[in-house]
Amino acid sequence: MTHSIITSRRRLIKGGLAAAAVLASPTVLRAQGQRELSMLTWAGHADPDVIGAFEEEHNVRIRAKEYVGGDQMLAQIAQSPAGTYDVVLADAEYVVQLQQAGFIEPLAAEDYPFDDFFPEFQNFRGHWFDGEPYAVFLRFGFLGLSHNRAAMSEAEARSYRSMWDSQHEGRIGHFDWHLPNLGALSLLNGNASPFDLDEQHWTELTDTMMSLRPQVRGFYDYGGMLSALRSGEVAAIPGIGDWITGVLARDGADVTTTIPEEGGLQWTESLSIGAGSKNQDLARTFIQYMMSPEGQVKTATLKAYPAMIPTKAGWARLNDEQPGEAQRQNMVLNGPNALDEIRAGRIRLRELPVQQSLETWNDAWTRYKNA
Amino acid sequence: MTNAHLKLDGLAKSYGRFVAVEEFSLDISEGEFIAIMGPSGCGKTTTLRMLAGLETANRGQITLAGTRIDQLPVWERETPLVWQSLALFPFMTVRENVEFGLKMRGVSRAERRRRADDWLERLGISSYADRNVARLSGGQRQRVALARSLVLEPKVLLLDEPLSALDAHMAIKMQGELKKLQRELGITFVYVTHSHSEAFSLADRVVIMNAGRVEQIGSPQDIFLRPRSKFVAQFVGGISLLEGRVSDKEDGKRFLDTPDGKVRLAHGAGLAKGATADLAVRADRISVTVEPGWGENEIACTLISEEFAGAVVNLHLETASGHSLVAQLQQRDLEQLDASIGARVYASWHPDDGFLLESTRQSGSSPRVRAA
Amino acid sequence: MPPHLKHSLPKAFWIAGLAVVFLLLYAPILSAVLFSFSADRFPSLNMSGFSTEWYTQVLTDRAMLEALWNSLTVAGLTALIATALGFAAAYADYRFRFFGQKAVLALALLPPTVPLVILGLAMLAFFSRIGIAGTLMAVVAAHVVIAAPFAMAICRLRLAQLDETLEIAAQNLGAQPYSALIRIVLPHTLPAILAAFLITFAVSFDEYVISWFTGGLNQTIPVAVLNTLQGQVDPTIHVIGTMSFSVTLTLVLIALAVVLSQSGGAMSKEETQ
Amino acid sequence: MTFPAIPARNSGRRYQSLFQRAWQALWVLPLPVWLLLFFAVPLGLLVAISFWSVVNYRLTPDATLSAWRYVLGLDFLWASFWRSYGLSLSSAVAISLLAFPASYAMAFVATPRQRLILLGFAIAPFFTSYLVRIYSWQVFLAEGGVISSIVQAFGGNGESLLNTYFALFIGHATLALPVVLILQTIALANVDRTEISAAANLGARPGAILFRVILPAARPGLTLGLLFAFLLSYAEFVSAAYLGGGTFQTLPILVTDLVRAGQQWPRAAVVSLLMIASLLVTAFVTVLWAYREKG
Repeated sequence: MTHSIITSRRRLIKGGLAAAAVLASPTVLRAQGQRELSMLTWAGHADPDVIGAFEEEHNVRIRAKEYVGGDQMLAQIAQSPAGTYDVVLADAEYVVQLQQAGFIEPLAAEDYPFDDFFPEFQNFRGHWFDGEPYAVFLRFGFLGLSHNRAAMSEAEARSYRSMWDSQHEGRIGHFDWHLPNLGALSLLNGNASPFDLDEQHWTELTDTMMSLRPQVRGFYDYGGMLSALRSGEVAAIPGIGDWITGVLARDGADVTTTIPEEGGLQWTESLSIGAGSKNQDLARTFIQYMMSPEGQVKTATLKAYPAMIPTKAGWARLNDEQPGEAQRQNMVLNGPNALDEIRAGRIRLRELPVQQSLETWNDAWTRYKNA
Repeated sequence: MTNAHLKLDGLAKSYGRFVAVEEFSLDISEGEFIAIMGPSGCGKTTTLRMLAGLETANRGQITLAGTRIDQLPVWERETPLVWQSLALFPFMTVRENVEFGLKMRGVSRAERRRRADDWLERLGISSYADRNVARLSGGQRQRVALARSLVLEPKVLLLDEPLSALDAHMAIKMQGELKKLQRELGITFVYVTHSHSEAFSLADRVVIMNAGRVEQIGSPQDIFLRPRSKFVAQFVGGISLLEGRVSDKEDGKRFLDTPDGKVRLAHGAGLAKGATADLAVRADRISVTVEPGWGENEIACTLISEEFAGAVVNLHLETASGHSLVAQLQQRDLEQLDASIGARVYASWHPDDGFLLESTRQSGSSPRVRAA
Repeated sequence: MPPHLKHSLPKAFWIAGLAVVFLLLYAPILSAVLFSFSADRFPSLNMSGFSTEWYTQVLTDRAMLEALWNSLTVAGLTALIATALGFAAAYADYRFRFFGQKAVLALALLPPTVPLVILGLAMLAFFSRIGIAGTLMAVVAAHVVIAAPFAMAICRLRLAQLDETLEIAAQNLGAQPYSALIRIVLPHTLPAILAAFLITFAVSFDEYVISWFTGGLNQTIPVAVLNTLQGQVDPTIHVIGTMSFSVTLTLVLIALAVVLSQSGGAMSKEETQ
Repeated sequence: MTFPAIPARNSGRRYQSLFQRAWQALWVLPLPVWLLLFFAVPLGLLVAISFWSVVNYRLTPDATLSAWRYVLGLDFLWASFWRSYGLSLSSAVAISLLAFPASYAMAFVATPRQRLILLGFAIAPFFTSYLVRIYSWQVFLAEGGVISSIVQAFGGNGESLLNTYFALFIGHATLALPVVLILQTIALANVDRTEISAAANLGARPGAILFRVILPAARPGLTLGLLFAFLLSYAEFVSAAYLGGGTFQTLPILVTDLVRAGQQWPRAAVVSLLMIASLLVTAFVTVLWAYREKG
């Protein structure tokens, strides 16, 4: 990342000129007859590296509203006039909520390369309602136990149980969201369907969680986890994955994510078309672009946080272009790969609680934090 | 007065339940110097502010040179005011302050400058013309305030205790200059003050106010020699008051029975027997002796204190009943008196020097005095 | 200054006090400046090298530049409106007695007490209903609400030092109310108006919660920082901090130079005491 | 004889009073109107939302007390409340104490010119993104960060200071310090110098001057500084999340937490209204106390 001073200075000057041009003529920029496509998305997905080529090819300007939490995303879409957002990128759990609240449009199955999906992802749960898809599965990742190798070895990380070790007292961190944390602990409790618990198993789960409280250092958001895990301030964080450790590893930090014996979770991000969008054709074209091999590789190597991708063609292109990254993310075509974990039944989908209400889980989490 | 130049007719102002001015009527002729005085809170400043349009009267009207002005907003009345605080504009030079009113009236730049310089010259402050007003002495600031108002050539100039910020020496000097200016210009001055010396030495007529009411209007001599009410007598000062009941006629003479003895009244006309009355005697008309029997009206007193006031001495006396009397003696007379503090002395005066306060004769009716 | 004024508090105390306070204020800024030139993505004491990479990235990012433009527009308009409204309210409170005077003051001081997360949502809900949600004007409308009380307080404090008779004296000399206001009240209040403009500008320029909710697709700089912090941590955050601090520092230095060069009048009063 | 009364021009008086009213309204009305429109109405909406319900993750107008019942029934609500209150109050007191010597120096020791320069530099950081400054603090407070390295060099154990009350306080101070410095300096600079000289002349020692003359005279301004520090810390949630590591469960964090239970904005609204109410009571009591007359 270190550039020679001269080139970087030249780039800097160029950048400065570009800046001056934009500042001097913001209205000119908007008056080039471009179409605009609005997108409500997690941060990082509107990076020029990802969408630049699409924008150029279709003479379109993608304007992204980046959110920092699914609930803020829902609030934003709920309180804005219908049609404000053409494309919505959301976690699979929120796709269900978006669909129920009527915030997204049904899609036409034939528009998207579902046939090219690995079979596991074709009829993805929570995306199809009455035989119609409401979202297209864009990318996914595994959640296990992320740890700083200096503080917790991979051998230790093979069980969530290690978090209770006395040497890790005050060294366990949490991502501040109830679903992945409770899901991981539910796996530890041996629940085959970690989010489908009867009253007794639910009580056991909250007991397990409460017993972990003395070990906990803090409850973090994205940025907080990065620095806490990197510095070794926390030894391990359950219920997160390569979307944190991959970013840190790329920067040379000695951190990784291990999927413990008890199993891991799968997070999923999907694309939908916002209800009432006036640019549905363009939105469809954009989703098609993101599902194309080119778009798939871009999203797999997203600077903000890397992820695995569901299309075979995408895998092929990634192995072709960036074999190292394909290797790192375990998306190799010939030989054992990430899909084996799913096929071996070690990976469960992260989803909304089935028998309890979402608020029951959230309450338990808030209570845990307050304990 | 048919040729009233400035006419105040039945002005009244109250704030909620507090009556600031009860009813004020006064006709002022052109070029007259009117002083309004009274203790603080008597309504004198409120009256002035109603003239300037800073307060809206609840009742009554004001006419200037035959035109009714009480409905005009402040900025349309031609009644500049010289403020107690002077209210010079701090971020302007002396000249800019003086030119301000002309500028507001749309006078051309050259004309403004000419007239301002003229007045700066006249008041002897032209050498400070470009100075910031913050860097002037009290007397200089006073002159700027005057110049700022006079440059407008008003028919009436209002002054609200304009000399109160100056030291005594400067105040006396300015008094003289003010009087001279007023004579030369022939402008009507309405001057509010609480200083006797300013009011009596400057004004053609003095208005004494108390608690929102006019107590007396008259020339300085009139008020000084013939206070009409107890309040005016006390306010003007140097007057001893004796309270008593009118007694029977004896030998065609009327007497007043006071707790300290019987004193003779000069004229008894119109006084009924048994009526209460206030007798006033000016301090300089009272003689003080160590032995009794020197005068017709004589009261035994105790000498309480001596107060030197230049060539004269004020002796404060107390009667047996606890009443205070004041006698004014020449320095020489005091030396002859040879009485020390606490000594028994006798105060006496000629019956003709005592006068009954007007208010006592109207007892029962309202003490309010309406101006002629 | 007489010695007893200086030494009611021991010298060691206030020297230490000044040192600690300025350390607290400037430590994060110095760190931002330092790490904005770091070659590493994450700040660390053993920096691997020097790089202007992140400056290039910020200056060539169209979204970032638009965010900057949006921020300048919003902060500029907010400062303009909030200062005007704040001055009007301060002047009204100073000059007039009217029904509900206390109520207006109370209403103006209420906004800072409402948690911004929830105020942001309520405003978004309201703005959607009146059809201005997602526009920069909505952000301005909301920012004026939180910024105007500051402007009012600053202007009111300054007006309290203005002799009330001056304005009336001007009217008494024939000035119309508007003319007396322009010639007497405004020159006196001008420093406070400028200060109010700067402060309200800063309040708006640094606000991200309400901007996120009501701005729709129009991103402002702090919203961009928030997104970077939440989704793509890298030293561009430090770059933005460094750049905005440089601009501020320049403005503060210019302001100081201007004020100090003409500090003959108002300031000397105290010095001569 | 007197002048015949000139008939009152009623129209004139009415014109004048109309003009005055319009002129006055021009100054009185703009801010209240703006606040009513863009603040009071959304605030009213907030109150309304606290009575709404959530159907299918969608906020739906309703008239139910369920959000109120739920929030007031939370067993940890009052613990959170008092924790929030206590943390921000102690931060406010600590910030005020910390700022006082510096404000004192600026008010009494510095010449007016120096004071202006110092205040200028004290305000400058206020214009630099608060988020950036909070993020930058992490470098100092984290394990292996500046402070822990220094501690280690002196033989300490170099523990991380993040997720401690100290870190939270640093965050609050970053937010509130400039405001407190300004308010305190103004308050102290406005203390009548002759009062101090009089006290010294009557034989008061430096300590007595500080506690019996300066502090009582500057009380309103100092209290306002304290109140502002409290207000800012109370509603703050960024440093609670970033520097406090979410370990300090305060009300603003509870607000964001409640929303996570599937769009439970009505409950968040209830907590917010509780916060607003407690802030108003605090502000009211403080202001009363600050301007209380002695005796």
